Amino acid sequence: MTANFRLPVGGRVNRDEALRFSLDGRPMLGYRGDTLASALLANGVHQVATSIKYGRPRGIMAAGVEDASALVQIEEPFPEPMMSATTVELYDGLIARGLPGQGRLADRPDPARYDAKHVHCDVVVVGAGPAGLVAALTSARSGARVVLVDDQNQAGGALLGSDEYFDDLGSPAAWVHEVLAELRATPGVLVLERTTAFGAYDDGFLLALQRRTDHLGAAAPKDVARQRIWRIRAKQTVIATGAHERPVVFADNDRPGIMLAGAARTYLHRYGVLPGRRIVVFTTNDSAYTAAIELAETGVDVPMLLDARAVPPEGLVAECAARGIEVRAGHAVTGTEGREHITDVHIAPLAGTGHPDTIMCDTLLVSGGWNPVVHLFSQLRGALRYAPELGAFVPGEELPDVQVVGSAAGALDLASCVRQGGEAGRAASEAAGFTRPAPVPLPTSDARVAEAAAMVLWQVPEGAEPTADTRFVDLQRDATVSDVLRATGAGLRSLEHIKRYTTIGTAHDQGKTSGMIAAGIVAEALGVKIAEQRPTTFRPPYTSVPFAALAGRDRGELHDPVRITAMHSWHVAQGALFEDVGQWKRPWYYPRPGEDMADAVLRECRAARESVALMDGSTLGKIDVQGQDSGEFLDMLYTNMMSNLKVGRIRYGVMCGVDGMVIDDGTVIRLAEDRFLVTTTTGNAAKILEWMEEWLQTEWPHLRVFLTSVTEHWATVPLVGPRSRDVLASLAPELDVSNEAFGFMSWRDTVLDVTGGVAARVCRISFSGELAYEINVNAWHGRALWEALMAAGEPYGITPYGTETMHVLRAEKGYPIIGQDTDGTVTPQDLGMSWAVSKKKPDFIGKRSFARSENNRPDRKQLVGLLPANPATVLPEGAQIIESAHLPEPPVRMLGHVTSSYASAALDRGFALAVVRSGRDRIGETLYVPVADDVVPVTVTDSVLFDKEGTRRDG
Amino acid sequence: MTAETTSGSSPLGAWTARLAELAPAVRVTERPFLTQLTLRVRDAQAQAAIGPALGVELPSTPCSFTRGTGPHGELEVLWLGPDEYLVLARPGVQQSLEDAIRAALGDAAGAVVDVSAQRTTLALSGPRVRDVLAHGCAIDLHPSAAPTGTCVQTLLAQAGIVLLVSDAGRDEFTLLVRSSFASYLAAWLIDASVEYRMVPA
Amino acid sequence: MTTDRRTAVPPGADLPDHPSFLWPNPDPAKSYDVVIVGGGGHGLATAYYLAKVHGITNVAVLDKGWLAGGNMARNTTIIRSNYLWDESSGIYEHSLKLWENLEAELDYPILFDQRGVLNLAHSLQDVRDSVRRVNANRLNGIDAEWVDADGVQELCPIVNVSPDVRYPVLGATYQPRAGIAKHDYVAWGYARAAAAMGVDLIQNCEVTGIDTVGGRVRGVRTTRGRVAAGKVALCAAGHSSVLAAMAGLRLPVQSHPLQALVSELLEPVHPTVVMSNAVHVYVSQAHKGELVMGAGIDSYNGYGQRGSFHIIERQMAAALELFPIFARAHLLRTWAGIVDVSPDASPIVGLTPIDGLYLNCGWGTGGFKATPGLGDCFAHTVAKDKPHQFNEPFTLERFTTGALVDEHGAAAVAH
Amino acid sequence: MQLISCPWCGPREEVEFHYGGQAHVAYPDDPAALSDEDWARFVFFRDNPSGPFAERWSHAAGCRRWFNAIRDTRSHELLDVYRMDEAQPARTGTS
Ligand SMILES: Cc1cc2nc3c(=O)[nH]c(=O)nc-3n(C[C@H](O)[C@H](O)[C@H](O)COP(=O)(O)OP(=O)(O)OC[C@H]3O[C@@H](n4cnc5c(N)ncnc54)[C@H](O)[C@@H]3O)c2cc1C
Ligand SMILES: NC(=O)c1ccc[n+]([C@@H]2O[C@H](COP(=O)([O-])OP(=O)(O)OC[C@H]3O[C@@H](n4cnc5c(N)ncnc54)[C@H](O)[C@@H]3O)[C@@H](O)[C@H]2O)c1
Ligand SMILES: Cc1cc2nc3c(=O)[nH]c(=O)nc-3n(C[C@H](O)[C@H](O)[C@H](O)COP(=O)(O)O)c2cc1C
Ligand SMILES: [Zn+2]
Repeated sequence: MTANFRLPVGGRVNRDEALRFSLDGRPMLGYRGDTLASALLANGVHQVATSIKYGRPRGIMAAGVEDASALVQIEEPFPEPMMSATTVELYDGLIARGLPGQGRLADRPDPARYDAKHVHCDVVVVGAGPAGLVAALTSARSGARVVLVDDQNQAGGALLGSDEYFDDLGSPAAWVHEVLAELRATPGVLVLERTTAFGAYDDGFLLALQRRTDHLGAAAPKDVARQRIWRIRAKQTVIATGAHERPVVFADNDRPGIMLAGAARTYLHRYGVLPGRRIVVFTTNDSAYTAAIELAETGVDVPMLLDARAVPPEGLVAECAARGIEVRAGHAVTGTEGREHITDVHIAPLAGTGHPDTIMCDTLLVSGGWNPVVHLFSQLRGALRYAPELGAFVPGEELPDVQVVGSAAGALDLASCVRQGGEAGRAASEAAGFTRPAPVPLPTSDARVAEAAAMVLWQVPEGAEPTADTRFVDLQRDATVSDVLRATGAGLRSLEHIKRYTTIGTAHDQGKTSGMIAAGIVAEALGVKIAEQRPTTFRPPYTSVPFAALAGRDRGELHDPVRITAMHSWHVAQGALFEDVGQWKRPWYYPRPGEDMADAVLRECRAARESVALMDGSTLGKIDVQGQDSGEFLDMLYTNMMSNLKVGRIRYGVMCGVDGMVIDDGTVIRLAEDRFLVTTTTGNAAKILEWMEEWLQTEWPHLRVFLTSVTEHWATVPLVGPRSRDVLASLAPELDVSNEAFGFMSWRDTVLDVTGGVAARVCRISFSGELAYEINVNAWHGRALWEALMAAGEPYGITPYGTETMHVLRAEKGYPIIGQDTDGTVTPQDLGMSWAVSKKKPDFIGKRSFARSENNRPDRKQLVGLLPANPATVLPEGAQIIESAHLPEPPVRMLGHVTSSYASAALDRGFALAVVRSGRDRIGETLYVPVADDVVPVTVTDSVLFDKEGTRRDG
Repeated sequence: MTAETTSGSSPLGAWTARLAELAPAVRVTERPFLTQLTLRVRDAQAQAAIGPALGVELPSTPCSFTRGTGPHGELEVLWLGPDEYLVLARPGVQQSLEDAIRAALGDAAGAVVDVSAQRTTLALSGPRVRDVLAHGCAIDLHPSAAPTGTCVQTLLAQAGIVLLVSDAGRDEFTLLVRSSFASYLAAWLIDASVEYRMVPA
Repeated sequence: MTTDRRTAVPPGADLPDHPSFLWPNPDPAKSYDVVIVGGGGHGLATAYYLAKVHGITNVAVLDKGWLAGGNMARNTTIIRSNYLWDESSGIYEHSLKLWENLEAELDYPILFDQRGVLNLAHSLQDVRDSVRRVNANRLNGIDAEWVDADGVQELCPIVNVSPDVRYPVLGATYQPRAGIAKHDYVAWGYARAAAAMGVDLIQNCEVTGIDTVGGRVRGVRTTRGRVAAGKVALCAAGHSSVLAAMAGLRLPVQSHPLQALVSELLEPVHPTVVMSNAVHVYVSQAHKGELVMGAGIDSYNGYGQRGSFHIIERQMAAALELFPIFARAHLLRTWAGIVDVSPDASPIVGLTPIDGLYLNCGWGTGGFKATPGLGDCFAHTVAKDKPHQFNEPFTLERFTTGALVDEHGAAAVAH
Repeated sequence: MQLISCPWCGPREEVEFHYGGQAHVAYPDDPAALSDEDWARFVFFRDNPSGPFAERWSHAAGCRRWFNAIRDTRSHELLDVYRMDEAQPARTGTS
């Protein structure tokens, strides 16, 4: 197919590189440098999509991000929903489909890579139009570190859509090229093309999305991140984001072939594409004259320019006349004809003399003025001001360290834009501490200057309100003037309500062209001043950002750090299954071939109770507490007394929050008069260290106490079971392991006979009720220790066990697990641990809360054991407990719930721990547990079910 | 029997080969088994007394480290907090170094803790090292902002790290990471370097 | 090809319109029987039930901005009643029952859609907590099920239940009667109905002071003048502390930003609502087709209706772990509300030490679902000067006695 | 994302910090002597102003020090940062 709307020469496309693409199955050709929209126009295609509510044909209305109607679904090389044809760079093999309003997600995984990168600078400049380029170069010449971002594939901004004579260089392109070349050559300058600053945040933080390989299509290298989030931190921010042209609303203003006048210039100059062959122009300001004149000069038939103003600019009118363009002042478009393409426009005088008329054309260009792109400024909470001369909101206050320049600040002529750019560049670099930079000569051009003030016109007034209104305000949401009036008629006054009632501004384009018009129409309808209306909030992102780009590389194995111990690879090699505990991977159980979890756990439990077993306990939190006041400090943090613990001894301790609820538990060992080592649960290690630091630093800074995490310095191996002493003895030649010499709840340092002698700290503690030792070595030796223990224990059938077996063993002994048997509403007393709550200490954290009435209710839930009537039953954890044998109608009174439940090898039956109202008073009673459709009778027992007397722990 | 402290398996022992593949864009090597002691001391006099015992003054400005040679050989002393330092020394001198510091500390409030295995140490260098770090580290590592001698505790991606600018001019950094996070960090570094490996600097 | 497109029914063709009249815009009168401060969902629903159930229509709802422009305009619209404790079950289930008839009651197309909510479990402890909650729900007469990973996939095929992800889905609780509704339709439905019964809805009217005499409330001062009131009911959500302070009351709540976001409109892919506490994300697809998602709360106090972006980035990573299919969906808009979080993640609703001053706050991240139920109960509390049975447990005094209703531990995410 | 100035490390990204709520809430001298109401006030009640707020932060991923800040909760802007051992800076208009 021939590109019959492409001019033979001109534009910035590479005519040597033809690219194949298709829309809705129709194959076409374009060039490198095209957007999908420019390539479609070159092929004479205006209609791209259909609208969401009425299914009306919709075409290409703009040449940039402000386009509200040319929405496509990319199908190949990879499905991507709702892309604007005006911003999709063309590549070979692009297959697109016009969207009927909703996009479609791929049903296969996205193979692309996404990443993020931080960059710091003195000055960030957003927008590489003339204002931004001058600002960036001025700052760069001062020696400042500069980042320049622009969302297009080449710098130049609005200059890309113009062909004025520029300075001595001839063309704007040459000037842009020079500036860019100098920027690129300046050290400390980073120019980011195809990069949209989509969010502006506090303290000079700007987020930008760089599209790095999209324009390469299927040829994109796999290992290069397709898109990158730049996290820019700048001392000074210069916003030079330009302005978006605004349409005027009239009947049937949505037909394909109706386009913004500035966009037509862009298609002409940047892409060498004519939007049509017979073009009518409708404007409220001078800028569209240029489009009319330039198109006529290219040989296009421009029969008429309608200027809504009663008095048009003389000079421009004369220029038009010279090119055969009739200017009709005081006229407006009142309607259009055509289906997939405009065929005629209806025109009429706005006031005064003249007759309605109809003119044939294939393209209608519209200009209703310019909206400064104030999104980022507004995101920074900069107040906006209504500028009546522009009919638009502009920055209305100064923000520290932020400047808005060029058309973004409301300047529409090149001279002001570049002057402001230069001033901002200088001010920014000075504010960042750089001396006066060498000035950048400001370019001049022969662009037509505005002669007459613009007229602000939101919509072409219409007599009677039409039944089926086609005066579209928001093309993407199919929202019309009638919808706006219906909203005001419904009693709505605020633009926020009207936005939500009509959905104007909530689509993919976020109201870039419609928002201002809606505000204007509302003001007219309500008879209020626009200046009194607050525009709806500009929110990030400025243009839409793929989810995957924001997720970046934090996916899969990198989604959240996997924390592992020194013995991890051993567990993996042995086929352990793992449990996630916080970020840690902990061995859950070690199935042997043919075993399921229940089998494996029974076997592991049996080994621990009958012979010897070991587990990897390295994940326990460990905190070194040093300093003269350590005992005093720990006395405040634990419910029990720690200051009277003897050096060489160990004590179990419980910590509560100020509300008196248990938050953690663990052992405290006294290493020296002024030194303790405390352990925390795996999941709470970081939290407890912070908790301790908070009290220490904020409440008791006078205490001479220093906290250091040593969690990962140590590898920790509980060695459990009647034969643990033998195994330890065989590895610890210098240690007297006898009960007399090394009693329960004490610790010893020794050197183990492991790879040439490994220093170890051995603690006699037991979380299983068995004779047990906890062996700690420098983590470098963890693996060696483990292997040595496996070897030394071989004669006894030493068995590695995981967290599940640990849970069973401790539950048989009634030891609670914080977070499993507690849920933030349980006190030490509820756990039956009054013994661990000091009566002597005047105070400790949580103590005062115990005196509250709720803490002294007789029916508090207390930790007890439950034995199902049928020993084979293992209650589900989380089952609720009730009083009656039959399930009554809901609501059913619940007495508590099962917190832990297992099949016990030692007890040869199922058992559970539970928290039950007045539980300890109910010991011996029968209660009931609804399980699926059954109600299971259970006997309430003491929470300690195994070896109540504790005879086993000494071996 | 005496204990051996200079051998064992280091957290990244199994990653050596994969990390080596990142060269020449980025050179990453583990420096395992270094002696690392946390030193806590508030009192200015005590701080001053420790310098001579180490052969190097404690860093007096936040976010910096000092380097020197003393009775225990070459040392680096990292500022980790207003009263917190990390002493980095050659493998195997934990005990003698601790003894020396304790002696210098005297009765002053303070603490010394052997944390040698708490973190492992990586030496990073190469022309793209700043780029790779910038993918996950929000600190400005430009030589003007982070000169030689800088030492920051911060995040690299989702791992806490201590980062030393060992030689800004030669693009040399030292990175300490907690042992349990080391393999995450290694995987992250390898993944972050993908592009730089393809396009040699 | 193009003709094809035209014959198909456009996806937005049959979304319901709003009624052509909503409410008048009266100036504040000198005095009202009841002044409700805050015209969010709660304030409007309270006004509605005051008028409807208790016949009290000399009522004004004062809002400092545009009606229902606070959290009501910004929540992710999840409605469920599967809370852990009996106290919570009471009020949330009461609310859900009202939701089930609300569209007819208000004669407003509120798009209430009982598509079910899945609360995912990713760790063994999540599983225990989930099962516990399911059991408690059932005994309280609330529909709830535990479903395993396959069950999750059946209910929501786009969830990645592969065991290879960082935090695999081990199962979920499922409440079939849970779902979503269109937030501003709900607010406007209540507003229209209340206005029709004579309630004055007054916007741009910020309450700047609360007048009390001898321990009894007399009225409020506003940016539009003084308004006398027999009773004053606070429904200011994120601003509750500020308002309570005007009456000399200190509240145990903290105001935080909570963010949410939407994608562009997409063809239907997500049939239900999925929430995951562990990976901090919750997602549904609204009727027009946009994905509506929320994340964890910003840590700091804030009245700025905006949060920090790293929360959004983290949320996107979490979303993609669960829903790889979302990779190329686009983030269209982000925003934040101000949520008032209480120490036990349960609301505070009831009387205050000041006669005639009533308090409703602390709904934190989850009060949208309570809108009808709270409105009904709070109206009762205001009308009768005594709490309704369902808000009785949610007193301010509980923080003194310790009778908290702690929904942190086991209620999964609280939205 | 904000920059927060640690009194020692200088400006760092917000993600390095943990929020600690209201500052200058001292642990009661003698909790046992407090009424249930007063104790509840200490445990559960904190100021929650819209405007400048003296609050605590910890540089969790950095030097692990707690410090105080005055931040405007409306704009999130940090107005002052000071160490635990420094007095709260006088701020006119601070509530
Ligand atoms: C991002 C986000 C997601 C959420 N997701 C869910 C969810 O999925 N499910 C759920 O159940 N809940 C959710 N919530 C919570 C829910 O939105 C709130 O709990 C609920 O809306 C609060 O009640 P409200 O509607 O009355 O509050 P609001 O709508 O905030 O109403 C309070 C009103 O008080 C006004 N006000 C404040 N101060 C004054 C004053 N001085 N004078 C006059 N007026 C004043 C405000 O302008 C505001 O309109 C979410 C919240 C957020 C922010
Ligand atoms: N004829 C007229 O009436 C008229 C009207 C408006 C502008 N203009 C002309 O347009 C030019 C305006 O110059 P300028 O430099 O102010 O603006 P510009 O429009 O030339 O450049 C702005 C650049 O910023 C980019 N941009 C916008 N938002 C961005 C974001 N968030 N992230 C990254 N890039 C972004 C745009 O794509 C563009 O490239 C002047 O030459 C002026 O005369 C003329
Ligand atoms: C459930 C829900 C769906 C939304 N869908 C859209 C949407 O499709 N497009 C859009 O621009 N905003 C959408 N919003 C966001 C609103 O535009 C707006 O951001 C939000 O109400 C907060 O107001 P603010 O951003 O003006 O402060 C949605 C909000 C909610 C709560
Ligand atoms: Zn710090």
